[in-house]
Amino acid sequence: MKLLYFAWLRSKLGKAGEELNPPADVATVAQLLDWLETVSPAHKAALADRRAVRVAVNQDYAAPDHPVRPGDEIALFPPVTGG
Amino acid sequence: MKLLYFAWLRSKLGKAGEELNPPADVATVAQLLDWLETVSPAHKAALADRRAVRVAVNQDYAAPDHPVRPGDEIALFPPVTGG
Amino acid sequence: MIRLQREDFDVGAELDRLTAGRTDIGGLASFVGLVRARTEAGALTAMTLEHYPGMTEKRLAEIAAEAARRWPLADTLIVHRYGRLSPGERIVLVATASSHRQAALESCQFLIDWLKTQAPFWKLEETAAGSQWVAARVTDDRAAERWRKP
Amino acid sequence: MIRLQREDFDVGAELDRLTAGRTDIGGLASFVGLVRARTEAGALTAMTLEHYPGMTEKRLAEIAAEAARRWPLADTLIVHRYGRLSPGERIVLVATASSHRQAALESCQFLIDWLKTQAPFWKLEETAAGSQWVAARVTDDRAAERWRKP
Repeated sequence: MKLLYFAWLRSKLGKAGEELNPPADVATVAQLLDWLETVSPAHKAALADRRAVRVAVNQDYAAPDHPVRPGDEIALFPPVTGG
Repeated sequence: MKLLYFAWLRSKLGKAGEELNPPADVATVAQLLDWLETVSPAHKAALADRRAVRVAVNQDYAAPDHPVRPGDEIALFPPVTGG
Repeated sequence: MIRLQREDFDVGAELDRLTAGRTDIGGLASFVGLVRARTEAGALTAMTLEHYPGMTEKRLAEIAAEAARRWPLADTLIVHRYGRLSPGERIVLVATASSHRQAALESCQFLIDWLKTQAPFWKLEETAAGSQWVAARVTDDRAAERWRKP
Repeated sequence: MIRLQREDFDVGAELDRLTAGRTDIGGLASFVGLVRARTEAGALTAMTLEHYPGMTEKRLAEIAAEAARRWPLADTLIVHRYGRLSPGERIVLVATASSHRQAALESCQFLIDWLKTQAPFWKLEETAAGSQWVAARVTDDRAAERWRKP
Protein backbone atom coordinates (compact mmCIF):
# COMPACT_ATOMS: atom_id res chain seq x y z
CA MET A 1 0.00 0.00 0.00
CA LYS A 2 1.40 3.40 -1.05
CA LEU A 3 1.07 6.12 1.59
CA LEU A 4 1.52 9.84 0.67
CA TYR A 5 1.79 12.73 3.14
CA PHE A 6 1.25 16.42 2.39
CA ALA A 7 1.74 19.79 4.12
CA TRP A 8 2.29 19.56 7.89
CA LEU A 9 1.67 15.80 7.89
CA ARG A 10 4.72 15.48 5.63
CA SER A 11 6.74 17.82 7.89
CA LYS A 12 5.75 15.98 11.08
CA LEU A 13 6.48 12.55 9.61
CA GLY A 14 9.68 13.74 7.98
CA LYS A 15 8.82 12.06 4.67
CA ALA A 16 6.61 12.58 1.61
CA GLY A 17 5.46 8.95 1.59
CA GLU A 18 6.23 5.31 2.27
CA GLU A 19 5.28 1.80 1.21
CA LEU A 20 3.49 -0.04 4.05
CA ASN A 21 1.75 -3.39 4.40
CA PRO A 22 -0.96 -3.20 7.06
CA PRO A 23 -2.41 -6.52 8.35
CA ALA A 24 -5.30 -8.08 6.42
CA ASP A 25 -7.93 -6.95 8.95
CA VAL A 26 -7.27 -3.28 8.10
CA ALA A 27 -10.16 -2.83 5.67
CA THR A 28 -11.27 0.82 5.99
CA VAL A 29 -9.75 4.31 6.13
CA ALA A 30 -10.53 4.55 9.87
CA GLN A 31 -8.90 1.18 10.58
CA LEU A 32 -5.86 2.22 8.54
CA LEU A 33 -5.43 5.43 10.58
CA ASP A 34 -5.79 3.41 13.83
CA TRP A 35 -3.12 1.01 12.65
CA LEU A 36 -0.82 3.81 11.39
CA GLU A 37 -0.74 5.26 14.91
CA THR A 38 0.98 2.05 16.03
CA VAL A 39 3.73 2.27 13.40
CA SER A 40 5.91 4.84 15.25
CA PRO A 41 5.68 7.66 17.82
CA ALA A 42 5.95 10.15 14.92
CA HIS A 43 2.92 8.56 13.23
CA LYS A 44 1.02 8.64 16.53
CA ALA A 45 1.83 12.34 17.03
CA ALA A 46 0.95 13.30 13.43
CA LEU A 47 -2.45 11.60 13.67
CA ALA A 48 -3.30 12.80 17.21
CA ASP A 49 -5.94 15.29 16.02
CA ARG A 50 -7.97 13.09 13.71
CA ARG A 51 -10.37 15.97 12.77
CA ALA A 52 -7.43 17.79 11.14
CA VAL A 53 -6.60 14.85 8.85
CA ARG A 54 -8.22 14.34 5.43
CA VAL A 55 -7.77 11.17 3.39
CA ALA A 56 -7.84 10.43 -0.33
CA VAL A 57 -7.98 6.87 -1.69
CA ASN A 58 -6.70 6.59 -5.24
CA GLN A 59 -6.94 10.39 -5.61
CA ASP A 60 -10.56 10.67 -4.45
CA TYR A 61 -11.61 12.11 -1.10
CA ALA A 62 -12.60 9.21 1.18
CA ALA A 63 -14.76 9.00 4.34
CA PRO A 64 -13.65 6.95 7.40
CA ASP A 65 -15.69 3.92 6.29
CA HIS A 66 -14.24 3.91 2.76
CA PRO A 67 -12.54 0.55 1.97
CA VAL A 68 -8.75 0.32 1.55
CA ARG A 69 -6.98 -2.46 -0.37
CA PRO A 70 -3.34 -3.55 -0.75
CA GLY A 71 -2.64 -1.84 -4.13
CA ASP A 72 -4.24 1.50 -3.16
CA GLU A 73 -2.62 4.95 -3.15
CA ILE A 74 -3.65 6.52 0.18
CA ALA A 75 -2.90 10.20 0.80
CA LEU A 76 -3.11 11.93 4.19
CA PHE A 77 -3.26 15.71 4.39
CA PRO A 78 -4.83 18.66 6.28
CA PRO A 79 -7.93 20.49 4.95
CA VAL A 80 -7.00 22.21 1.70
CA THR A 81 -6.07 25.93 1.56
CA GLY A 82 -5.47 26.60 -2.13
CA GLY A 83 -6.61 29.18 -4.68
CA MET B 1 -34.03 74.92 -23.09
CA LYS B 2 -31.69 72.38 -24.71
CA LEU B 3 -33.39 69.18 -25.87
CA LEU B 4 -31.34 66.05 -26.76
CA TYR B 5 -32.67 62.91 -28.47
CA PHE B 6 -31.04 59.46 -28.52
CA ALA B 7 -31.49 56.11 -30.27
CA TRP B 8 -34.87 55.70 -32.03
CA LEU B 9 -36.13 59.01 -30.64
CA ARG B 10 -33.33 60.68 -32.59
CA SER B 11 -34.16 58.63 -35.71
CA LYS B 12 -37.89 59.37 -35.51
CA LEU B 13 -37.36 63.11 -34.95
CA GLY B 14 -34.62 63.27 -37.55
CA LYS B 15 -32.35 65.31 -35.28
CA ALA B 16 -29.99 64.81 -32.33
CA GLY B 17 -31.35 67.83 -30.49
CA GLU B 18 -32.82 71.30 -30.66
CA GLU B 19 -33.16 74.54 -28.70
CA LEU B 20 -36.78 75.12 -27.64
CA ASN B 21 -38.57 77.67 -25.48
CA PRO B 22 -41.70 76.15 -23.92
CA PRO B 23 -44.23 78.51 -22.34
CA ALA B 24 -43.70 79.53 -18.70
CA ASP B 25 -46.42 77.17 -17.38
CA VAL B 26 -44.38 74.10 -18.48
CA ALA B 27 -42.81 73.35 -15.09
CA THR B 28 -42.34 69.55 -14.96
CA VAL B 29 -41.03 66.72 -17.15
CA ALA B 30 -44.60 65.47 -17.75
CA GLN B 31 -45.78 68.94 -18.77
CA LEU B 32 -42.78 69.30 -21.08
CA LEU B 33 -43.60 66.02 -22.86
CA ASP B 34 -47.26 67.11 -23.21
CA TRP B 35 -46.15 70.40 -24.75
CA LEU B 36 -43.55 68.70 -27.01
CA GLU B 37 -46.35 66.64 -28.60
CA THR B 38 -47.84 69.92 -29.86
CA VAL B 39 -44.61 71.10 -31.53
CA SER B 40 -44.96 68.95 -34.69
CA PRO B 41 -46.55 65.71 -35.98
CA ALA B 42 -43.08 64.07 -35.75
CA HIS B 43 -42.81 64.99 -32.06
CA LYS B 44 -46.32 63.67 -31.47
CA ALA B 45 -45.48 60.35 -33.17
CA ALA B 46 -42.15 59.96 -31.34
CA LEU B 47 -43.79 60.48 -27.94
CA ALA B 48 -46.90 58.37 -28.64
CA ASP B 49 -45.81 55.52 -26.35
CA ARG B 50 -44.89 57.46 -23.23
CA ARG B 51 -43.84 54.27 -21.34
CA ALA B 52 -40.99 53.78 -23.83
CA VAL B 53 -39.54 57.24 -23.19
CA ARG B 54 -37.01 57.97 -20.43
CA VAL B 55 -35.95 61.48 -19.47
CA ALA B 56 -32.79 62.95 -17.96
CA VAL B 57 -32.63 66.51 -16.64
CA ASN B 58 -29.12 67.91 -16.54
CA GLN B 59 -27.74 64.37 -17.00
CA ASP B 60 -29.68 62.77 -14.13
CA TYR B 61 -32.63 60.43 -14.63
CA ALA B 62 -35.82 62.33 -13.87
CA ALA B 63 -39.36 61.23 -12.95
CA PRO B 64 -42.48 62.84 -14.56
CA ASP B 65 -42.90 65.28 -11.66
CA HIS B 66 -39.27 66.48 -11.80
CA PRO B 67 -39.08 70.28 -12.37
CA VAL B 68 -37.73 71.70 -15.64
CA ARG B 69 -36.28 75.20 -16.02
CA PRO B 70 -35.28 77.40 -18.99
CA GLY B 71 -31.51 76.72 -18.84
CA ASP B 72 -31.84 72.92 -18.40
CA GLU B 73 -30.39 70.18 -20.62
CA ILE B 74 -33.26 67.73 -21.16
CA ALA B 75 -32.55 64.38 -22.82
CA LEU B 76 -35.20 61.98 -24.18
CA PHE B 77 -34.31 58.37 -24.92
CA PRO B 78 -35.57 54.77 -24.76
CA PRO B 79 -34.69 52.42 -21.85
CA VAL B 80 -30.93 51.78 -21.94
CA THR B 81 -29.44 48.64 -23.55
CA GLY B 82 -25.70 48.95 -22.97
CA GLY B 83 -22.93 46.76 -21.61
CA MET C 1 -11.09 54.65 -13.45
CA ILE C 2 -13.71 55.24 -16.13
CA ARG C 3 -12.93 55.37 -19.84
CA LEU C 4 -15.16 55.75 -22.89
CA GLN C 5 -13.55 55.16 -26.25
CA ARG C 6 -14.10 54.11 -29.85
CA GLU C 7 -10.91 52.01 -29.98
CA ASP C 8 -10.45 48.47 -28.72
CA PHE C 9 -8.63 47.90 -25.41
CA ASP C 10 -5.89 45.47 -24.33
CA VAL C 11 -7.41 43.40 -21.50
CA GLY C 12 -4.06 42.09 -20.23
CA ALA C 13 -2.46 45.54 -20.12
CA GLU C 14 -5.51 47.03 -18.40
CA LEU C 15 -5.59 44.31 -15.73
CA ASP C 16 -1.83 44.38 -15.18
CA ARG C 17 -2.01 48.13 -14.54
CA LEU C 18 -4.49 47.54 -11.70
CA THR C 19 -2.17 45.24 -9.76
CA ALA C 20 1.32 46.42 -10.85
CA GLY C 21 3.61 47.20 -7.94
CA ARG C 22 0.95 46.41 -5.33
CA THR C 23 1.00 43.68 -2.69
CA ASP C 24 -2.34 44.45 -1.00
CA ILE C 25 -4.57 42.90 -3.69
CA GLY C 26 -5.68 39.30 -3.10
CA GLY C 27 -8.27 39.08 -5.86
CA LEU C 28 -8.85 40.70 -9.24
CA ALA C 29 -12.21 39.98 -10.87
CA SER C 30 -13.03 41.05 -14.39
CA PHE C 31 -15.71 40.80 -17.03
CA VAL C 32 -15.40 41.38 -20.76
CA GLY C 33 -18.56 41.79 -22.84
CA LEU C 34 -18.32 40.92 -26.54
CA VAL C 35 -20.50 41.28 -29.64
CA ARG C 36 -22.25 37.99 -30.45
CA ALA C 37 -23.00 37.07 -34.05
CA ARG C 38 -26.33 35.44 -33.12
CA THR C 39 -28.92 37.58 -31.38
CA GLU C 40 -32.68 37.45 -31.06
CA ALA C 41 -32.83 39.56 -34.24
CA GLY C 42 -30.91 36.88 -36.21
CA ALA C 43 -27.39 36.90 -37.67
CA LEU C 44 -25.68 40.18 -36.86
CA THR C 45 -23.47 41.93 -39.41
CA ALA C 46 -22.60 44.79 -37.04
CA MET C 47 -23.76 46.65 -33.97
CA THR C 48 -23.60 50.37 -33.25
CA LEU C 49 -23.40 51.52 -29.67
CA GLU C 50 -24.71 55.04 -29.09
CA HIS C 51 -24.19 56.85 -25.80
CA TYR C 52 -24.94 60.18 -24.14
CA PRO C 53 -21.56 61.92 -23.84
CA GLY C 54 -21.23 63.58 -20.46
CA MET C 55 -24.05 61.70 -18.75
CA THR C 56 -22.43 58.33 -19.48
CA GLU C 57 -19.18 59.26 -17.71
CA LYS C 58 -21.19 60.73 -14.84
CA ARG C 59 -23.37 57.63 -14.37
CA LEU C 60 -20.41 55.23 -14.64
CA ALA C 61 -18.49 57.25 -12.04
CA GLU C 62 -21.54 57.14 -9.73
CA ILE C 63 -21.89 53.37 -10.18
CA ALA C 64 -18.16 52.87 -9.45
CA ALA C 65 -18.45 55.10 -6.36
CA GLU C 66 -21.44 53.06 -5.15
CA ALA C 67 -19.39 49.83 -5.51
CA ALA C 68 -16.54 51.42 -3.53
CA ARG C 69 -19.04 52.27 -0.75
CA ARG C 70 -20.39 48.70 -0.61
CA TRP C 71 -17.14 46.73 -0.87
CA PRO C 72 -13.55 47.34 0.30
CA LEU C 73 -12.01 47.88 -3.14
CA ALA C 74 -8.38 48.63 -3.93
CA ASP C 75 -9.28 49.75 -7.46
CA THR C 76 -12.04 49.73 -10.07
CA LEU C 77 -11.85 49.99 -13.85
CA ILE C 78 -14.60 50.43 -16.43
CA VAL C 79 -13.68 50.74 -20.11
CA HIS C 80 -16.67 51.01 -22.44
CA ARG C 81 -16.56 51.36 -26.20
CA TYR C 82 -19.03 53.14 -28.45
CA GLY C 83 -19.48 53.32 -32.22
CA ARG C 84 -19.79 50.54 -34.78
CA LEU C 85 -18.57 47.09 -33.73
CA SER C 86 -18.39 43.73 -35.53
CA PRO C 87 -19.26 40.30 -34.10
CA GLY C 88 -16.44 39.03 -31.86
CA GLU C 89 -15.30 42.54 -30.89
CA ARG C 90 -14.98 43.59 -27.26
CA ILE C 91 -17.58 46.07 -25.96
CA VAL C 92 -16.82 46.56 -22.28
CA LEU C 93 -14.32 45.68 -19.57
CA VAL C 94 -15.19 45.83 -15.89
CA ALA C 95 -12.50 44.98 -13.33
CA THR C 96 -12.39 45.19 -9.54
CA ALA C 97 -9.42 44.60 -7.26
CA SER C 98 -9.70 43.91 -3.54
CA SER C 99 -7.77 42.37 -0.70
CA HIS C 100 -10.53 39.73 -0.58
CA ARG C 101 -11.83 37.61 -3.40
CA GLN C 102 -15.54 37.78 -2.55
CA ALA C 103 -15.44 41.59 -2.54
CA ALA C 104 -13.78 41.57 -5.97
CA LEU C 105 -16.19 38.99 -7.45
CA GLU C 106 -19.39 40.50 -6.04
CA SER C 107 -18.53 44.10 -6.93
CA CYS C 108 -17.59 43.09 -10.49
CA GLN C 109 -21.00 41.44 -10.92
CA PHE C 110 -22.70 44.46 -9.35
CA LEU C 111 -20.94 46.88 -11.72
CA ILE C 112 -21.83 45.00 -14.88
CA ASP C 113 -25.46 44.47 -13.74
CA TRP C 114 -25.90 48.17 -12.93
CA LEU C 115 -24.05 49.32 -16.01
CA LYS C 116 -26.49 47.33 -18.15
CA THR C 117 -29.52 49.09 -16.69
CA GLN C 118 -28.19 52.46 -15.52
CA ALA C 119 -25.65 53.68 -18.08
CA PRO C 120 -27.08 55.56 -21.10
CA PHE C 121 -26.05 53.26 -23.96
CA TRP C 122 -28.27 52.06 -26.81
CA LYS C 123 -27.57 49.25 -29.24
CA LEU C 124 -28.50 49.39 -32.91
CA GLU C 125 -28.26 45.92 -34.45
CA GLU C 126 -27.65 45.43 -38.16
CA THR C 127 -28.83 42.25 -39.86
CA ALA C 128 -29.52 41.32 -43.48
CA ALA C 129 -33.11 42.49 -42.80
CA GLY C 130 -31.98 45.99 -41.81
CA SER C 131 -31.17 47.94 -38.66
CA GLN C 132 -33.10 47.77 -35.42
CA TRP C 133 -32.77 49.37 -31.98
CA VAL C 134 -32.52 46.72 -29.27
CA ALA C 135 -35.32 46.72 -26.68
CA ALA C 136 -34.37 46.67 -22.97
CA ARG C 137 -34.38 43.21 -21.41
CA VAL C 138 -36.46 42.40 -18.36
CA THR C 139 -33.74 39.93 -17.22
CA ASP C 140 -31.23 42.80 -17.10
CA ASP C 141 -33.59 44.78 -14.87
CA ARG C 142 -33.97 41.75 -12.60
CA ALA C 143 -30.21 41.25 -12.39
CA ALA C 144 -29.76 44.88 -11.35
CA GLU C 145 -32.73 44.68 -8.96
CA ARG C 146 -30.88 42.12 -6.80
CA TRP C 147 -28.48 44.85 -5.70
CA ARG C 148 -31.08 47.40 -4.67
CA LYS C 149 -31.11 48.02 -0.96
CA PRO C 150 -34.45 47.75 0.85
CA MET D 1 -8.50 23.63 -20.00
CA ILE D 2 -6.60 22.88 -16.80
CA ARG D 3 -2.95 23.78 -16.26
CA LEU D 4 -0.65 23.42 -13.26
CA GLN D 5 2.68 25.17 -13.45
CA ARG D 6 5.50 26.76 -11.50
CA GLU D 7 5.87 29.70 -13.92
CA ASP D 8 3.80 32.86 -14.02
CA PHE D 9 1.10 33.23 -16.69
CA ASP D 10 0.12 36.06 -19.04
CA VAL D 11 -3.50 36.93 -18.17
CA GLY D 12 -4.13 38.88 -21.39
CA ALA D 13 -2.78 36.12 -23.63
CA GLU D 14 -4.73 33.45 -21.75
CA LEU D 15 -8.01 35.38 -22.00
CA ASP D 16 -7.47 36.33 -25.65
CA ARG D 17 -7.00 32.66 -26.51
CA LEU D 18 -10.44 31.86 -25.08
CA THR D 19 -12.28 34.27 -27.37
CA ALA D 20 -9.98 34.46 -30.43
CA GLY D 21 -11.79 33.80 -33.70
CA ARG D 22 -15.14 33.17 -32.00
CA THR D 23 -18.35 35.15 -32.37
CA ASP D 24 -20.56 33.08 -30.05
CA ILE D 25 -19.18 34.44 -26.76
CA GLY D 26 -21.09 37.32 -25.15
CA GLY D 27 -19.32 37.33 -21.79
CA LEU D 28 -15.90 36.37 -20.47
CA ALA D 29 -15.55 36.39 -16.68
CA SER D 30 -12.23 35.92 -14.94
CA PHE D 31 -10.62 35.91 -11.54
CA VAL D 32 -6.94 36.27 -10.67
CA GLY D 33 -5.77 35.38 -7.16
CA LEU D 34 -2.58 37.07 -5.94
CA VAL D 35 -0.24 36.74 -2.96
CA ARG D 36 -0.96 39.45 -0.39
CA ALA D 37 1.85 40.86 1.73
CA ARG D 38 -0.39 41.20 4.79
CA THR D 39 -2.03 38.05 6.12
CA GLU D 40 -3.39 36.97 9.48
CA ALA D 41 0.09 35.66 10.25
CA GLY D 42 1.62 39.14 9.75
CA ALA D 43 3.93 40.48 7.03
CA LEU D 44 4.63 37.77 4.47
CA THR D 45 8.07 37.35 2.95
CA ALA D 46 7.01 34.44 0.74
CA MET D 47 4.43 31.69 0.34
CA THR D 48 4.93 28.13 -0.85
CA LEU D 49 2.05 26.36 -2.50
CA GLU D 50 2.19 22.57 -2.27
CA HIS D 51 -0.13 20.33 -4.24
CA TYR D 52 -0.87 16.64 -4.83
CA PRO D 53 0.30 15.94 -8.39
CA GLY D 54 -2.21 13.76 -10.20
CA MET D 55 -5.10 14.34 -7.81
CA THR D 56 -4.99 18.11 -8.32
CA GLU D 57 -5.45 17.83 -12.09
CA LYS D 58 -8.19 15.26 -11.56
CA ARG D 59 -10.13 17.39 -9.06
CA LEU D 60 -9.80 20.56 -11.17
CA ALA D 61 -11.05 18.70 -14.25
CA GLU D 62 -14.02 17.41 -12.23
CA ILE D 63 -14.83 20.91 -10.95
CA ALA D 64 -14.63 22.32 -14.50
CA ALA D 65 -16.87 19.50 -15.76
CA GLU D 66 -19.40 20.26 -13.02
CA ALA D 67 -19.46 23.94 -14.07
CA ALA D 68 -20.03 22.89 -17.69
CA ARG D 69 -23.00 20.76 -16.54
CA ARG D 70 -24.56 23.64 -14.60
CA TRP D 71 -24.02 26.51 -17.06
CA PRO D 72 -23.95 26.76 -20.86
CA LEU D 73 -20.21 27.46 -21.21
CA ALA D 74 -18.28 28.00 -24.42
CA ASP D 75 -14.96 27.44 -22.63
CA THR D 76 -13.33 27.21 -19.20
CA LEU D 77 -9.74 27.83 -18.14
CA ILE D 78 -8.00 27.17 -14.84
CA VAL D 79 -4.28 27.94 -14.50
CA HIS D 80 -2.89 27.28 -11.01
CA ARG D 81 0.68 27.80 -9.90
CA TYR D 82 2.59 25.87 -7.25
CA GLY D 83 5.99 26.38 -5.58
CA ARG D 84 7.41 29.43 -3.84
CA LEU D 85 5.77 32.79 -4.57
CA SER D 86 6.47 36.36 -3.41
CA PRO D 87 3.89 38.97 -2.38
CA GLY D 88 2.23 40.51 -5.44
CA GLU D 89 2.71 37.40 -7.57
CA ARG D 90 -0.22 35.74 -9.34
CA ILE D 91 -1.39 32.38 -7.94
CA VAL D 92 -4.39 31.35 -9.97
CA LEU D 93 -6.45 32.33 -13.00
CA VAL D 94 -10.01 31.14 -13.50
CA ALA D 95 -11.88 32.18 -16.64
CA THR D 96 -15.26 31.22 -18.08
CA ALA D 97 -16.72 32.16 -21.45
CA SER D 98 -20.40 31.91 -22.32
CA SER D 99 -22.95 33.31 -24.72
CA HIS D 100 -24.59 34.92 -21.68
CA ARG D 101 -23.00 37.12 -19.07
CA GLN D 102 -24.74 35.68 -16.00
CA ALA D 103 -23.56 32.15 -16.91
CA ALA D 104 -19.98 33.40 -17.26
CA LEU D 105 -20.05 35.39 -14.00
CA GLU D 106 -21.76 32.73 -11.89
CA SER D 107 -19.64 29.84 -13.13
CA CYS D 108 -16.42 31.82 -12.55
CA GLN D 109 -17.45 32.42 -8.94
CA PHE D 110 -18.46 28.76 -8.56
CA LEU D 111 -15.09 27.55 -9.89
CA ILE D 112 -13.00 29.72 -7.58
CA ASP D 113 -15.19 28.87 -4.54
CA TRP D 114 -14.95 25.13 -5.22
CA LEU D 115 -11.29 25.28 -6.11
CA LYS D 116 -10.59 26.87 -2.71
CA THR D 117 -12.23 24.00 -0.82
CA GLN D 118 -11.93 21.02 -3.17
CA ALA D 119 -8.53 21.18 -4.87
CA PRO D 120 -5.60 19.66 -2.93
CA PHE D 121 -3.39 22.72 -2.40
CA TRP D 122 -1.75 23.77 0.86
CA LYS D 123 -0.17 27.13 1.65
CA LEU D 124 2.97 27.50 3.73
CA GLU D 125 3.43 31.13 4.78
CA GLU D 126 6.84 32.57 5.59
CA THR D 127 7.13 35.56 7.93
CA ALA D 128 9.98 36.99 10.00
CA ALA D 129 8.75 34.69 12.80
CA GLY D 130 9.19 31.54 10.67
CA SER D 131 7.08 29.28 8.45
CA GLN D 132 3.54 28.17 9.15
CA TRP D 133 0.97 26.07 7.31
CA VAL D 134 -2.24 28.03 6.74
CA ALA D 135 -5.36 26.64 8.42
CA ALA D 136 -8.50 26.18 6.32
CA ARG D 137 -11.00 29.04 6.53
CA VAL D 138 -14.59 28.53 7.56
CA THR D 139 -15.62 31.38 5.22
CA ASP D 140 -14.20 29.44 2.26
CA ASP D 141 -16.29 26.41 3.23
CA ARG D 142 -19.37 28.64 3.46
CA ALA D 143 -18.68 30.18 0.05
CA ALA D 144 -18.43 26.70 -1.49
CA GLU D 145 -21.51 25.49 0.43
CA ARG D 146 -23.73 27.97 -1.44
CA TRP D 147 -23.27 25.91 -4.60
CA ARG D 148 -24.16 22.55 -3.11
CA LYS D 149 -27.41 21.16 -4.46
CA PRO D 150 -30.08 20.06 -1.96
